[in-house]
Amino acid sequence: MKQRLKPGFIALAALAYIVVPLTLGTNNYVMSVIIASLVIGCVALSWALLGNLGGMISFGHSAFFGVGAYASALATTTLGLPVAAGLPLGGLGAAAASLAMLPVLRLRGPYFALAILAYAHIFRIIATEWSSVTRGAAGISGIPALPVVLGHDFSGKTGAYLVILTIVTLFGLAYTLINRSHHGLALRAMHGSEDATRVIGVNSTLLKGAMLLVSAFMAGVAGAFNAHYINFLDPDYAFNGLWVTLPIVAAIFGGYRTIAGPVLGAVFVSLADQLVFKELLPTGHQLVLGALLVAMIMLSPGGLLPLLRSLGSGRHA
Amino acid sequence: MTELILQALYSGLLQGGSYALIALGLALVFGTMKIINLAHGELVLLAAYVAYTAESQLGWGPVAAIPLALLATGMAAVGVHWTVGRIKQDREINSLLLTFGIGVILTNAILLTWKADVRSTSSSWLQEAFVVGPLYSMRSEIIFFAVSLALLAALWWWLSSSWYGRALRAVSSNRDAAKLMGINPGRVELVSFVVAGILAAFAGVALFSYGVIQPAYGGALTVKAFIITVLAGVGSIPGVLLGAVLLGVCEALTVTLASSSLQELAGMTLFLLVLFVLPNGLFGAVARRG
Amino acid sequence: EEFLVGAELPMSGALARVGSGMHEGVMVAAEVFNRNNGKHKVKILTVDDESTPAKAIAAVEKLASQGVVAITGGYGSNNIAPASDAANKLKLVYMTSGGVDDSLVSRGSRNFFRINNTAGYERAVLGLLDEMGAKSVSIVYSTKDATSDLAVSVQKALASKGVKAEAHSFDPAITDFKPIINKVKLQDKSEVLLMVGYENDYVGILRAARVLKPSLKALVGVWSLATPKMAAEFPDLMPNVYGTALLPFPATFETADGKAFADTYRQLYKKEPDYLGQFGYVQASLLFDAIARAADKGTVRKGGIADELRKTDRGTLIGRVQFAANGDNPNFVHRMGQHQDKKIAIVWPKEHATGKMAYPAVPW
Amino acid sequence: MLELDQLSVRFGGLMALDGVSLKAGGGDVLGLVGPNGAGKTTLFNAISGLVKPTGGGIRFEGRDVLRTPMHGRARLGIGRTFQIPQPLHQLTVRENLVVAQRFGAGKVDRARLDDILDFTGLAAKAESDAATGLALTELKALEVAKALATEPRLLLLDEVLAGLETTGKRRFMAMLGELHRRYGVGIVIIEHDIDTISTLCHRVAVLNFGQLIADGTPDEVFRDPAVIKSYTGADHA
Amino acid sequence: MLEVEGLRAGYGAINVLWDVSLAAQPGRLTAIIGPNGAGKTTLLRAIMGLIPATSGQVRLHGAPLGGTPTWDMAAAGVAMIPEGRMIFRDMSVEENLIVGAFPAAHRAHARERLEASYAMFPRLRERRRQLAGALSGGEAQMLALARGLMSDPRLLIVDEPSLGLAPVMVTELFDILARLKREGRTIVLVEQNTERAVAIADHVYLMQTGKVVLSQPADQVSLPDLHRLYFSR
Ligand SMILES: Nc1ncnc2c1ncn2[C@@H]1O[C@H](COP(=O)(O)OP(=O)(O)OP(=O)(O)O)[C@@H](O)[C@H]1O
Ligand SMILES: Nc1ncnc2c1ncn2[C@@H]1O[C@H](COP(=O)(O)OP(=O)(O)OP(=O)(O)O)[C@@H](O)[C@H]1O
Ligand SMILES: [Mg+2]
Ligand SMILES: [Mg+2]
Repeated sequence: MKQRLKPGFIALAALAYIVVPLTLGTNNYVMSVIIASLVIGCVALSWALLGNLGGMISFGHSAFFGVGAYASALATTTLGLPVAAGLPLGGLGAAAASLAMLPVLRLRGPYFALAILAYAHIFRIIATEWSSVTRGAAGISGIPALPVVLGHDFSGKTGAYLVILTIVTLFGLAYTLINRSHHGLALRAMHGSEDATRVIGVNSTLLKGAMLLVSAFMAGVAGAFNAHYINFLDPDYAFNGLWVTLPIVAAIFGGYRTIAGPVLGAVFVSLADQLVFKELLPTGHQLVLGALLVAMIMLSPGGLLPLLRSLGSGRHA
Repeated sequence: MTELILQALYSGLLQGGSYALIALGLALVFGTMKIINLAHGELVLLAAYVAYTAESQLGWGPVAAIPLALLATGMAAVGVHWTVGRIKQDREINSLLLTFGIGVILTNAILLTWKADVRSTSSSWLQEAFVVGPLYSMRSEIIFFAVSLALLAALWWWLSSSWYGRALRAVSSNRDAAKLMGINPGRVELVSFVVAGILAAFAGVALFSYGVIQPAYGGALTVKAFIITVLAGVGSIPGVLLGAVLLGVCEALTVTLASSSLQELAGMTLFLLVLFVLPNGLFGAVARRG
Repeated sequence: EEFLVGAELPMSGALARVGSGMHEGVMVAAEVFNRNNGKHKVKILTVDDESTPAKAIAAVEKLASQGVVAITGGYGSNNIAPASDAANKLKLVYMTSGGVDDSLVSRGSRNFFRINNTAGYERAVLGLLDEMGAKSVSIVYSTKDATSDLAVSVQKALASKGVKAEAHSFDPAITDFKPIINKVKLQDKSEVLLMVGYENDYVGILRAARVLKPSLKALVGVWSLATPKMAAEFPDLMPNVYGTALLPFPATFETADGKAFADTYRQLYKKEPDYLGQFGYVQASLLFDAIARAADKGTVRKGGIADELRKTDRGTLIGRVQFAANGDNPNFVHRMGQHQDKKIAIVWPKEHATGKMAYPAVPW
Repeated sequence: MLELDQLSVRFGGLMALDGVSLKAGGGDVLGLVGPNGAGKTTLFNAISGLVKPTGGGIRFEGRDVLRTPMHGRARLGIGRTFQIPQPLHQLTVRENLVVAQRFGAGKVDRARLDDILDFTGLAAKAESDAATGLALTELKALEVAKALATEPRLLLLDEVLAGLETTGKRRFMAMLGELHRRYGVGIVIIEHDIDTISTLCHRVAVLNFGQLIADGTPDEVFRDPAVIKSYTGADHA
Repeated sequence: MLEVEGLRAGYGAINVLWDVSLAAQPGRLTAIIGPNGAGKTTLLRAIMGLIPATSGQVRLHGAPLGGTPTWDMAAAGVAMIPEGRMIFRDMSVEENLIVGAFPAAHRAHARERLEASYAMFPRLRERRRQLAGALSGGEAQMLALARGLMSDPRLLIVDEPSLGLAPVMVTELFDILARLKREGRTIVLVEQNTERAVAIADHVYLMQTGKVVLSQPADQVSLPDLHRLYFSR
């Protein structure tokens, strides 16, 4: 299985790193849709990691996304740090925010999902009300763009694309490593019964806490990237519910138990929505997206990836 | 100051009643099937828009619109049930995405049908003040508070004492065992969805009578309903009322004693605090371990 | 010659209502322009920005890739800022009336233009309050960007004039306004209630006020309040309420431009025009004129549109419009209307007034 | 060596355990018997940390473990099985054991894992999905295997023999005896069948309504009239 | 009363039962014994329709059941008392019992049968308000048995009822089974406690790896032979 995926992965990477910039690099609009989809994909990956490994379904990933965005935006505007430092700082900021959430680790299922959502709301209100630091509802504009490194301008579409693509790829690899480790095994085992894993010596709270931190970091970096890419931020946008719903849709659509699934799901859903459905139905095009989702769940509940796989094997057989 | 606080408590209580009404359908489906119907807010909104159409096109008052709203949400609920019933694996998570998708469809269908305008009832009778001593409210709030209590009581009785209610809980507890007892899970779940649809219809008409509606509003309704359901403790109907009133009162007091920009903050903080003390909600049962 | 002009507006999401209202005005402007200008034609390409900044940027980029010569639209300063930045990078003129934030014009963008601003709203509100001679004002405002901006500067201005001004901000998510109004009633005891929010907020506030009946002398709001739609839909909430309004209702369009707008609007949309349509119409008309002039000079693709816009000086439905170097319209002053007998009378400023202001007067 | 001192657990109005003092381990096989609902499983739960005692103390190898979290107690060497088997979800049988070994014993030793699979008769099912592909008794065997993989010094077995066919039971008992001999693991086993207990155990403790009513060699205990009455319901010996 | 013919069934791709045929005579107790994993539980699940049969037939009173949904079995007078803890964990003990009388014809008798259940298992009366999920293993087993009897079944299918019961309760259990048989009910019993099962059975089947390997009237069964068969795997 793992062996079979490898050539696929290399082909995909080549496609993403070489073919896409060469063929689409000059089409600003398509590139911006793709970049946006990768941002969603990054959050989707972080969400799926928490769901698949931590066994925790979160409705509040916008909390991490928003905190990451604000952390990096403030670090670069107010403190004047370079953007390259801002991105990891965004991740760390989100991870630090997730420390405040450690008490929710003892909650289960929907209790956990909503507690995180409550944090997202609280963070949004803090960002609105604490205007001396966050500049309140007016938001932060003029956030520095991605820098020029070694003569390569990353603030352009292709540059930004390569940056977010690399971020997503690195996170995907990190996820793979965790997943394949014994810790990954123990984490997945916990879903059925946490007691059962604890009595064999697994410190489940610690492991779950670690996953929350990792997931928060990933979503935070995505938020930070987005802030520097859009150059603008306000509380409603940074903590928007869309940063939860779209990634969830993307992750489950692609197959949230897989690693490539959430990212591919995000790319597929965004491209289909923006490039196809929006053409067909300029307002209310999400209706088609909704219908597609419903059809997907009824036809291939495991997501896009298993569907493709079964189609593929069907053809070979 | 006492007058302010009294009014805040009263407003919070009434607000709680309306929250409870909105949450009830979601709590029912969640409590009996472990399915989070993310399209619930949209069902409520659909009923509200049906009431709007009845008022603006046919000149019917909100109360007269209830049967129409029931028809609309009832059918929509059957639709949701039908799709949820097709899910073969990972029901809990897939139903989440499925109902989310249905919610998206409904939101956009509402947007396309009724446009983005803000709507509310134009009946002035419902908006008149209803005054008891120092306490002020609208007639519509009082009426639907009473409706909310009545529906809560009815639902509570139905779930705890009727055969269907028991069957519902049995199915959610252990599907195979329920079949062995002669219970057809598909059928009782359909009933549960339809009842949730009925509750959504009442909630929608109520919303139209004392509040304003907009197509994008459904998601916020779902979140509110969901928060109350969880605050209550899964499956607890009295918990829904208690949780909703607690939230309403907490919000109203925040407005009065601090600022209304902190209202949401206070509500969410209350929610978290309750969960930290009672991880299974106000009335949630604690399962045996080992 | 036919020119493609982009309209980037929220047609879905939270701002869908205002976005589609403004879009109607833009479409009317195109219709009128194509009918009157024999030489050039414009064609509107619309892309929904779904009320979010990232989609707004993408919308601008999409329009650019389709070959538009300029962009009109945008609603909400927070969507307009990134979208107009993107347009500026692509050297496209961005014309709007949907964002009043001051930061929009302080960025030094050469291609950004707008016909209205916070200052114009503030002047109108303050002028009205001044005329009323209000001694104490309670300001109830939404924590959103544009609303809190306006509310805070009005509060400052009032305070500097020695008027007692209490401000209460509210989260846009709230629905029950009784606790706030009760504070106005029992604590502030103000003469005037100033509401800075959106339609749904006004309805909530006015209902709460009608129930609690604080001893006010007037209720004043800002945009989306003194409109025919509100008069028709909430007949018992609106009487005597003030709000910003460009035109009285029923509208008496005196100028040829105004008549053309109103007739075309009714013809296309089978309803009475409202202020969003008017703003959309004005901004788009000015843009189309500039395009036509630039086309005559052959400078459309060479930055000519921006140059032509800078030379604009025209009387419009919203008054005289000129553009300063930063793209702002320094002449903009809003007018205040009052709901009277299911009609709307302009009551401030004096020179445009169509009726006498009823004061003190409340809806109940 | 496990020492319980006046251990009590209360559920609402019910005293599930009422001042139980008991020593176990130290190379003994201790049988824990008693009528249904006597508190046997609750005793295991308290020892392994699933249930918080309302009173009393627990010491393991001289150390107070009352505040040690569940996973800490497992790492100290207290292994247990669940009366209702709880396989690890989404994992194969082998992976179940890998996790137990890695986290419970702090190492991965493939050879020993294969040993345990053989020992518990699960070798043929090693690659099956643990949660969905096993019959009840296989699940019980997996419970034991998991506990063994953590290399416990004290093993708490909750009705692992119930439901086993006679031959399987014999095999399993032999296995436990061997375990005890080979690794010096102390065993506490809950079991209802008196014959089994008599063959397997050096000592027997009897619980009734949360109280310890007898503690001694099987011969002594099963001659005690109080035990006979509470346990077999018969008045005759 | 119940006839199974050439039944094949399993879980997804895994087939467990290989052409199983057996019959339960009315008013008799039929015991099915066999080593662990032989497919006894699978057989009972297939009879009840909880898992689909891939081939073969189940007949009740001579009429094929083919495709009758599980929930119609109760009204037809068939009850299965499942192994393990298939109780309604988040309902109270009493509610569990009441749900046992769900088929319309039995609802009116729910109260009196409830009393009978409590008389049978006083332990359950003590725990009546408690959530069933908090019961001990043996208590849960009693509850499952009592709940199955709430619909006064003519055909009773029982899967390892003695599992986890203390000796005094096991004796009690077999007394109850004997009484039910005396009342004229048909019983299919899967039991690991071979001696006691054979002692009250009328007919005995031995299953091994998904097949029936022995069918004998109970009085002809010799326990030593039976155990030897077990070994011959
Ligand atoms: N979480 C709980 N809440 C309430 N009561 C409980 C809880 N856990 C156990 N009990 C009760 O405590 C008593 C002891 O239960 P326990 O499981 O320890 O019995 P046991 O001796 O293991 O019985 P069995 O042999 O039937 O398994 C039982 O009556 C049970 O109903
Ligand atoms: N849900 C399932 N999915 C796949 N295989 C299963 C499942 N349940 C049981 N099996 C397999 O089917 C075979 C028969 O299991 P079954 O439970 O019918 O045995 P049994 O005779 O009842 O055994 P026991 O005495 O242990 O209860 C076993 O090999 C088991 O591993
Ligand atoms: Mg027990
Ligand atoms: Mg079995």
